[in-house]
Amino acid sequence: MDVISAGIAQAFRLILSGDQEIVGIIGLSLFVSFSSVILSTCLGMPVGILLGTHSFRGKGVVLRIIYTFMSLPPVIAGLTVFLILMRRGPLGYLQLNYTPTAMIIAQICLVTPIIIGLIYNLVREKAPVVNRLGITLGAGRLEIMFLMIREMRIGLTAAVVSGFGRAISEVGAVMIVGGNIKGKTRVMTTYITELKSMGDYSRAIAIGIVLLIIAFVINAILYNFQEREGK
Amino acid sequence: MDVISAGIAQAFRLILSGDQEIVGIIGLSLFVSFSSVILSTCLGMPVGILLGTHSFRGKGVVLRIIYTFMSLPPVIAGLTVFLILMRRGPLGYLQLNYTPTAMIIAQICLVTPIIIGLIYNLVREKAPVVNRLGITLGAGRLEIMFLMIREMRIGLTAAVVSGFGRAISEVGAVMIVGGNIKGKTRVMTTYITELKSMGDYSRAIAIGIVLLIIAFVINAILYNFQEREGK
Amino acid sequence: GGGEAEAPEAPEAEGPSEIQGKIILATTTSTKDSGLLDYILPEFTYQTGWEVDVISVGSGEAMAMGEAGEADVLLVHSPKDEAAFVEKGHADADGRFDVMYNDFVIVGPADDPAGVKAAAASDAIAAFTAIMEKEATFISRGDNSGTHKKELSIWEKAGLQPAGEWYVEAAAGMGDVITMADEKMGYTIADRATWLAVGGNTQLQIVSEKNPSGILNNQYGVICVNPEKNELINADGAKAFQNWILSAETQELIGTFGTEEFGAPLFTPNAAK
Amino acid sequence: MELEIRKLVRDYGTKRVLDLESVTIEKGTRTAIIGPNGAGKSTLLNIVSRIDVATEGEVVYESEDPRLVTQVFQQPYMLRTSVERNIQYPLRLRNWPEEGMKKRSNELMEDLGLLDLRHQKAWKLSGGETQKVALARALSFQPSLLLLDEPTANIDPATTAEIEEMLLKINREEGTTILFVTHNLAQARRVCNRLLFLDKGKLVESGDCQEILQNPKEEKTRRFIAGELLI
Amino acid sequence: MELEIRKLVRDYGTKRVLDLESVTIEKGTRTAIIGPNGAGKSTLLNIVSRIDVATEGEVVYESEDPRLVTQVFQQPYMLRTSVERNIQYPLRLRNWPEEGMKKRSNELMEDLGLLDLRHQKAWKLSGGETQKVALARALSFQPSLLLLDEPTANIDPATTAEIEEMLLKINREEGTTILFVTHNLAQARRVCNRLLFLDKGKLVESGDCQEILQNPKEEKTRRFIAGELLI
Ligand SMILES: Nc1ncnc2c1ncn2[C@@H]1O[C@H](COP(=O)(O)OP(=O)(O)OP(=O)(O)O)[C@@H](O)[C@H]1O
Ligand SMILES: Nc1ncnc2c1ncn2[C@@H]1O[C@H](COP(=O)(O)OP(=O)(O)OP(=O)(O)O)[C@@H](O)[C@H]1O
Ligand SMILES: [Mg+2]
Ligand SMILES: [Mg+2]
Repeated sequence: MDVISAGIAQAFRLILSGDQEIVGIIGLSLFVSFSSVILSTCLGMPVGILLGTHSFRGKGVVLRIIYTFMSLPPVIAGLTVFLILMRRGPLGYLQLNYTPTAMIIAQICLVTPIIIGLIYNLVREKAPVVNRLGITLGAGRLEIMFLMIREMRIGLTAAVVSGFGRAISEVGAVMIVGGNIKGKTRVMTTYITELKSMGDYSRAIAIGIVLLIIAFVINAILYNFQEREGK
Repeated sequence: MDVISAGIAQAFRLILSGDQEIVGIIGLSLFVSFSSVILSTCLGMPVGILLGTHSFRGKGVVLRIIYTFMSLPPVIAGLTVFLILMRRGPLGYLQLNYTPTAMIIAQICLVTPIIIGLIYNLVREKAPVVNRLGITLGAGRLEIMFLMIREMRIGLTAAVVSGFGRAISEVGAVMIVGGNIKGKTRVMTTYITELKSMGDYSRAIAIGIVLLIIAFVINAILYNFQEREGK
Repeated sequence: GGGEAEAPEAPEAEGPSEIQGKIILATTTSTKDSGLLDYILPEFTYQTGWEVDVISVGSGEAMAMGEAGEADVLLVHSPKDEAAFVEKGHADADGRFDVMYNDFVIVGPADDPAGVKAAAASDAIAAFTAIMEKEATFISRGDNSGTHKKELSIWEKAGLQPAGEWYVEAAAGMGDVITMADEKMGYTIADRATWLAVGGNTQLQIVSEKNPSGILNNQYGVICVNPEKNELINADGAKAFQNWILSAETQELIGTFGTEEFGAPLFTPNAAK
Repeated sequence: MELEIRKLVRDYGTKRVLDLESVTIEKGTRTAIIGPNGAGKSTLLNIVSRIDVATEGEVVYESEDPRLVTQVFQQPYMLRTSVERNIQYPLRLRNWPEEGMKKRSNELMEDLGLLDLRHQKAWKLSGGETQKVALARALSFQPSLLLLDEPTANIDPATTAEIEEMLLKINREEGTTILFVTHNLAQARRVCNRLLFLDKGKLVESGDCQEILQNPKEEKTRRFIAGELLI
Repeated sequence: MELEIRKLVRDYGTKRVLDLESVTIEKGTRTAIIGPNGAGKSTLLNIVSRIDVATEGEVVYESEDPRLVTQVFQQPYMLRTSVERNIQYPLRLRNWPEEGMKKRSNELMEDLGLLDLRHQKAWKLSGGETQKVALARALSFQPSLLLLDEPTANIDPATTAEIEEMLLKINREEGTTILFVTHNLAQARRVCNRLLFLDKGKLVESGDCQEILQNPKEEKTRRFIAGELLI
């Protein structure tokens, strides 16, 4: 318990100190997670909405596969991306392993199914109503998609927040493809793991708390936005 | 890529071989994840529904905190539980570290906020309608809760499935509190990590595929159940 | 390994070299977690202009990466496997070089239930035998890491086959295993660098160390990966690293690391001159 | 006295949608609540049925038991199950035996022409069918106070006549007190003996139904009734 | 000819809810669709407005442009924005200038007595207010074919008269074709010049509105009209 309280105290000291290295690590964490969540959202939101509004043969199987990939272990996602990007791999010539780009790609593999699954589940009930309204008022396919997004923005935001939570807290994938290289690919979670393996528990917890504080601030911003829009 | 296809082939060989050790590892994974998801659901479902149906002072803050804990890094969850359960920690006398019980506790910390957050988000829109119907037909508080669960079973199932996906794919927390002890606390994800650190990529991928197949089967069962009920 | 030792080209001491690219160094967690690489690598980059991406993994994985041509140069501590690695032609023409060593220590609970400290304070084989006789809890790395291989070789030399409730195979990192030994009040074998970093938080103590036969030595070697594996391997950078780490100046630098924090150096340089 | 409305006020934000002086509803009466759109009629019913709370004032009931009050909504919510089970739900809450439930629901389905639809999914019914099921569900447990919000708005003329007949019958035979929102003045005339006329949240006039419809005292009521003559 | 319905069949599972012979709707006519609950009236409108698809048969339109057809639903969905923006939404889709939208929506709000509610949250309106907004929204872009599903069911008598007036006016001035589902035969008589009588998915009778209501040829129609006399 002393370790935990020491960690809490240290967390605040860290934040106030403005240590360059820590700032860089936090910045990279945010950059990687935001990038992967934004790209996953661009991919997953239309797919989730289309699944929620359209019926087609084999839809059941597609859904089952998407739900399955919500259980994809980060280590496997990381390893697969690593093997594809490795020098001998099919995309080796791009030399992406051990770069933030590879980390973003690996996180996209993890986050996209989550976003699709959650959005599908959210959209399914309300979508038909919005859909038929859009059609009768003369909205085209794309316009209906935007209408859905606007009408369900609160729920969609929450789905994206879940995806963000997954991305920023995940370590298995970014560790493998990023390699936790100091000053290059070290993010908060890989740093926590390193600190932990060096037995520096209180600093590990301090970084964990910093991560939660950042998540809290981001959630608070989105939540305030929801508050204003919703109700 | 050879590694990936080798991994796929090996996955099927593993499944067919019925290797005792692998069976034990899979069994423990399922036991730990199911236990933690069931307990998290028992905790999280009522809380999520109550948050979705009731207004009270400070609700905004509570929600923000729950959303924040959806970003809790598994390593931090594991470390915190570990420090509390360690020999010199406050609950050390229970001697739970390095047991499946500790793994379940750590996963509950990870999964409960996810289940609460998703359920809250799901329930929010539909709950008022069900709530007022229940009241006018003479349902008590508990009966209304059951009614909500029944009316939103598809969405709730999906929330629980998300929680299960998180639990079964997670490695950071179970590694710390479980220790990946052969025959005792080794689960699929810790085994994957071990294989990867030994450079045995194809076997790591094979276990990853086994994990996904299991997740697929579980999803298919739940999905079929939904299919029959829904539509 | 080959005994070739080219004099490293001493760079002009006037200023930093231009950055000319990067190499990937696959190494074990102990070299990185101990802080050694952070201590010495800036000098390398300064002198040669090669940046180093340090990927710290288990020795097993580091060599798998070498075999796949994913790393340019390896710094590992599993001499038997390293020999096999060179044998199979995964190394470049020069092969493997000793770089430095530190040592393993056997640690155990403060009350030392197997009485190792009294009976075998500097005899690893006797220590293991005592632990097995008493069936005192022993935590094994169980992950084919360099440390695990070392542990297995000691059991082998002792002619013992550990098994049973008391022998816990936890395939986890060194720090985790030390923590687990502390929690389970058992024994384990650890490299000194990790022990110095993690052991302070535990109630464990060293029960056996500095075996005169050198059985507890932890020898590190450097290997350049065979550049024919693929065209992306940075053979020049790797060779520059190898030459640099074997150079007299760097060896001296390694010999000073850790004196400030722990009062004694963590690694003993022993590059074949 | 069935209930007494004591100076009821309901604000939504800064908007005062209800501001009633005290009114008593006698036991066994059939009271029509009429008034323009947005007058606060539904709001009043919601407060009486306890699904909304007044900002100021209160409703005092003769009976303590809230399970004797029920309401049929303007847009009824159908439980995600069959028509029959929807109707039986309140009985199930009251632990009726299977036999009794079957008998009662058959009776009601027969009266309302729902027998053919008994095994249909209730949430896929047509507008009028939905309203009939909601009515049957509310009547199933013989409430002592029945609140109806435009119950025949979507129902065809012949069925409307039957429903009116039915309401008069349960009022006569079981003494059920009825509070009835309608825009159909002819219907109010046929069914009710008391009348409340609301406008902009205020109680403009109350008294005997036939009398007010023939000789409204207030100018507002007069104009409203004249409105019907336009159509 | 505005549109031609060619032998339309609609099945839900094994249930045939619509099975019409061919009918032509002439341009500029005002057609009432009447029939008992569950006759298939809403289903017919939905197929005509393209939000549902026929199992067999088709609808042929004079104009190719689907954006000239619109529908007001029995339970209208309000976009999660203000009343004013709901009404302007179809115009926004059609890229009207801000000025023109303002003018048009003001016109409509004035006509329907919605000016006071313009900045209200549209999804919190009363039943009748909701229906008025839905009507204004549908009329905003001057459709050539207007489908109405019981548009005045929840509207007070005075406003009902105004709406009927309005429909006659747009039909007269703009030649808008109107298809009008209603249970109110008097309203059909006042507003329409053509009539379709549906029962159990079949077209029982069609022709001049006044004529059929006075002298129904079919027994079923006769009985239905007699039903109104009961009330
Ligand atoms: N949740 C809410 N938030 C804000 N305003 C509301 C809310 N609910 C109702 N209102 C407003 O309160 C007023 C009264 O609503 P109510 O539903 O009681 O009217 P009503 O008399 O039933 O009308 P109608 O005949 O159209 O159903 C309306 O102007 C409505 O817009
Ligand atoms: N999605 C659906 N699945 C199954 N049955 C349906 C579905 N939609 C409608 N039905 C059935 O089809 C029949 C016709 O429905 P429709 O809504 O067209 O009736 P309607 O004539 O508009 O009735 P009302 O006057 O009550 O609104 C009804 O019996 C209804 O239960
Ligand atoms: Mg109302
Ligand atoms: Mg209908």
